[in-house]
Amino acid sequence: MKRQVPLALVFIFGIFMIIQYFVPHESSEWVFEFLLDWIYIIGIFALALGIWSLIRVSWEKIRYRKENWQYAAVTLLGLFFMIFFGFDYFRNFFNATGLQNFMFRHFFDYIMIPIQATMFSLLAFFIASAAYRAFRARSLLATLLLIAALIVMLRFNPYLGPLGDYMEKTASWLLNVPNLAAKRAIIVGIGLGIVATALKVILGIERAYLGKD
Amino acid sequence: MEAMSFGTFLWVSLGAFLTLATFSFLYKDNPFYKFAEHLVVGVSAGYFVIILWHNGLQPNLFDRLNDGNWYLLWLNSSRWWYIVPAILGVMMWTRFSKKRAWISRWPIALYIGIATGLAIPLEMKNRVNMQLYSTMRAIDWSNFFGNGFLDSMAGYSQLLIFLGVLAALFYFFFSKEHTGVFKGVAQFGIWILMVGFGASFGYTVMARISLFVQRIQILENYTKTAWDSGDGLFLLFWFITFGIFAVLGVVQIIKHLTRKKTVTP
Amino acid sequence: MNIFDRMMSLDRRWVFLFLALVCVVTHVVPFSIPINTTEEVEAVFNFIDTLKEDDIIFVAIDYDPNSLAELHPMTYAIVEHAFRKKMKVIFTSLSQNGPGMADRTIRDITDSMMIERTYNGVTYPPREVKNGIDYVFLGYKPYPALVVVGMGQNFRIPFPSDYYGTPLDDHPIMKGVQNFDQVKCVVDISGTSGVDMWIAYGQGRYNFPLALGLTGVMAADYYPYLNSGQVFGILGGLLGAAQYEKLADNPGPAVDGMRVQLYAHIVIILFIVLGNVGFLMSRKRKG
Amino acid sequence: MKHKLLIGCCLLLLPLLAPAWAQEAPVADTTTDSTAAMQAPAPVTDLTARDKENDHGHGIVLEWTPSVDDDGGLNNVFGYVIQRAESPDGPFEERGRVPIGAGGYDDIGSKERESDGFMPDYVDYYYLVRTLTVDEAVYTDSDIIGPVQSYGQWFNTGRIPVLFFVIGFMILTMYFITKARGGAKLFVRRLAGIEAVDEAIGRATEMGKPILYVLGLGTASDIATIASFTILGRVAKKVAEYQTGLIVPCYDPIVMTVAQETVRTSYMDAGRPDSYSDDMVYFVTQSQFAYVAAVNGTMLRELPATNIYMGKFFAESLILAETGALAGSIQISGTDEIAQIPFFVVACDYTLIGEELYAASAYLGREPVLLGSLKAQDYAKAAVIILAVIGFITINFDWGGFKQLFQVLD
Repeated sequence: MKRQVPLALVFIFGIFMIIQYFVPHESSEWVFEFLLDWIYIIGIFALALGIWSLIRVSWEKIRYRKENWQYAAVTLLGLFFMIFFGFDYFRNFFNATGLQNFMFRHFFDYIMIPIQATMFSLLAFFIASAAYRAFRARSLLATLLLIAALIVMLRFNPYLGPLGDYMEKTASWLLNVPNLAAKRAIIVGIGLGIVATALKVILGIERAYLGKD
Repeated sequence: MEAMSFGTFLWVSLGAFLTLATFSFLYKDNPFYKFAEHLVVGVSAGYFVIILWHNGLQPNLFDRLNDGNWYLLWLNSSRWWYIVPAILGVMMWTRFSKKRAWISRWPIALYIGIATGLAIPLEMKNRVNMQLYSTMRAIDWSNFFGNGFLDSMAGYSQLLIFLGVLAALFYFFFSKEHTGVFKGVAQFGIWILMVGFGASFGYTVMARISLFVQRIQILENYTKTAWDSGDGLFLLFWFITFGIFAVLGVVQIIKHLTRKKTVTP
Repeated sequence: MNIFDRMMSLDRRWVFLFLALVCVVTHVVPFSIPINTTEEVEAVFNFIDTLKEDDIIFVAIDYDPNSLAELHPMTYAIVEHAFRKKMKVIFTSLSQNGPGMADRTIRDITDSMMIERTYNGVTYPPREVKNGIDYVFLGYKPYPALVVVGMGQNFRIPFPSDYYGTPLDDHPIMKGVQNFDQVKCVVDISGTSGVDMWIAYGQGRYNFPLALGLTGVMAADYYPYLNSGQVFGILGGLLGAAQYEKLADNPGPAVDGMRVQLYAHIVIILFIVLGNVGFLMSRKRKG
Repeated sequence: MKHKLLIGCCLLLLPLLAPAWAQEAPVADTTTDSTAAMQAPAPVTDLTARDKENDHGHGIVLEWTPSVDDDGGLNNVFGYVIQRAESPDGPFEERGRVPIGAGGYDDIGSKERESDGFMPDYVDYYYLVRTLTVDEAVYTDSDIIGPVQSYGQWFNTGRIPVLFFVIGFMILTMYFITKARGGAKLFVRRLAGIEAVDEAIGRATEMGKPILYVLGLGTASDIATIASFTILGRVAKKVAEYQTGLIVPCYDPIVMTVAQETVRTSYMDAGRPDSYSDDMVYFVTQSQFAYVAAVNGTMLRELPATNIYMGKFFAESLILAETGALAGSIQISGTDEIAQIPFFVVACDYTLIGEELYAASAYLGREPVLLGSLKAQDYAKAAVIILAVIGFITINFDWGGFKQLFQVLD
């Protein structure tokens, strides 16, 4: 029951989905769409487990006064208020008016968006520091990496004068030729890796995800 | 631009404050960053609860069962079969109990079975079939040397792409040690990979810089709003928002300049 | 720790600080940077620059707000150039989410015509650019390919009336203007494959001079059309827009954007060079 | 020859139809002057209609030879309108328009019964194609064709190449797995990134600091994440043996659930079930950059000895890897997200490139059965290389037949 049934389920549904791909008929499509709905709905129910984990970890920080416990309270407050406003002060559970709630929208626009966009923009700095730290001519491979990156970064530099034109051409060649070849080879390899791993899962050879006992 | 109400301005100030707080992470971990980080974790988790409830469960489950009655377990609904995913979802919750946690493996097994079965033909098609198909390409022999300097449409470039793909695939062979001729080919493969990585790294820099420019623009607009309003209260809040970080920045610089030089071992 | 070791192992916060300073300064302080112009952009500029007063050009604002950042500067630069030289412009917007944005853009540009400006040594007095006399905005219709073919016959077929509902014949600008034959050139500014429609059904069938304004990512795919002469010029991405702004002596958002990009890239490259000089020198010392 | 005859017949029929047009649409030209004397164009010929193959039904394919006046003859064709009716007498409704030069149209309806565009299967339809001129009032209709019905198929012949690949790969995998089960020794070369995992765990033990394992932004339905579970299992077992700490912040609740199960099993296998706690594997949030903010904070506060990133990563890859480097951690990464590999290569100490991630899950387990699939992967790769070479040679000798074998039609 604990192990055999799940393995059988993986096998049956996996094989069904493979066959389904080759059957365009409406009935196969209907089952396909229904199953995708399953995945979606299971995922949403599982969110309760996630939220519970978040609450428990934060609460234990507060309870045992672990380091930075005050901030855990900020998390819990943020979570609670967002849910509170999203359900329109717990008045509208079953219609989406909560999404139009003033506070819900403002929390989204002025807390979530600025912080997330700023987190994203940190990439401008990290791409610079990564380049400084890692682009060293240590070995032949590192040098190739460094030179290719430098040429592409110089592609629109007007201070180079006539050399700039060559940089531009070299850069677009690097992007269209070696880069394309590298990507295509990686894609093929990944494709085979994915299919192999998925087959192992369906055949029940790889079962780390199920746990034991 | 329309004049902004003071209430909206306060919200915008909050956004600006949190933006600066997040940027302060670049200096080091600090209470402002910790505050922003923990706040956004809570708020975004709550946001997803609401979005998945209103835009996920409601249309995909509740609306489909809503012509049934709860005391009949929705079995009289016109689409009663949607009870199945609901039951599977509830089975996930057995993880709250240590003893019954194994039941949750059933929905997980279904989930993974469906996902893997879905992936096999699709990935085979998109990543193997299609790529193989486009690798078999006729080379423009009449234009082998191309026009001008490094022409990517020229025959030699197309030939290089083909050879590059093969060599890079050779590099990924697991069952053969890289020795002899094989080593040479694999070496060429890794060169192609590295040049490709370098080029795509360099190419991304522009897009990343523009992300930062957008944040500068947001702060610039915020400043403009405050200054153009001609309202003392607006300016006060603007000063507070920027002032906190400015003062702390200066303090850090002074600390840095007056620090005792210690010899690091 | 000698100087070379130090060059190699700078605290990354210096990198952050320099990059931030450079970005902020170059964004806030306007100064000019040299911009290399390329043939394909010069071709577009020269074509429009040599047209006469009252000549009509056709500008298709075929993008939606998603690719606004890259393509807006092109529209502004080209249309302002044309209006300053007292040409007339016919606009369309064949992207579903585009017309509202295009309408605002046109108003923005006509507003800026009310200010006196000097470009390339010529002072242009303020003038009022009027709907119906100096320009007409046709708007959006579905089936873009058919719309393009239809306009090749007569603008009135797909667009009996303009975006604001005025019949085309009520506009003085449209007097005697039947189709692309009366238009000096078409400039399609687009962020999608809708460009193909203009090349195949427009230029291919009616043989008008066609220029393209494309996003940076797309531009490379359309150079073959430049070689074959189907397209007489291409503006690619922010860089293309900045070149046009430079040629028109009207630095705007694209030049501003390029200034930040250029210096940010230089800062990063300098740090890479610094690290490598340190690395190579210290390796040399150690032998 | 046949075409010309047909056109000739149609032209003969034209005068008969003329009065009908006059009634239906009086030639009233108010807007334009250039089109006043527009002559009616020749109709399209050879119109055929059939069910669209390899689909779920609800689609009919129309094909025709464009009017002789399309790019030639009178040269006044503007486009074509496809019209459909449920009886040959009409009423016909417009289904779509195509520009000049087009010789076909797919009339695809919705399969949803409730939708407006619903197009039932097994219903007789009649079609005609109207040749338009720029003058709305001047056009020519083709002959009416029908009846034709749409229906769904049970096998998609366009996907046969994929079927062959999948079956071939399955056979290969099963063969090597059986061989491995039979005790055959399968050689697999060493991979630096994978060996680094073991070293990194040892280092963490020495330093007495935890290991941070990030499963990425994938869900449990991404195969990269599933491969990552196997690696996590391996890492967790070592961690349990050495009694080092383990931190696994999760982005997806199902991934969290599975990861908890995996880690718990590993601790049991290592004989230390009591050291395991559910708090090692915890959920953060389902929002990309909020998750990154939290993981960044964790890195700087817990200062893990080693960060392992395995799974699906997007723009955040570099933010994580750079922060990790700042915290002084050894970093090992692996992803199948191609756009992110360069950033990991640049910022991490070891990177598993693309398929090496999948190899790692087989390799680390060191179970011969898992290695069998790795062999299958290699042989498939060899097959791809050989096919590519044959295809490349044949196509360059102007024989495209071999290449066409691999074309997937959708």
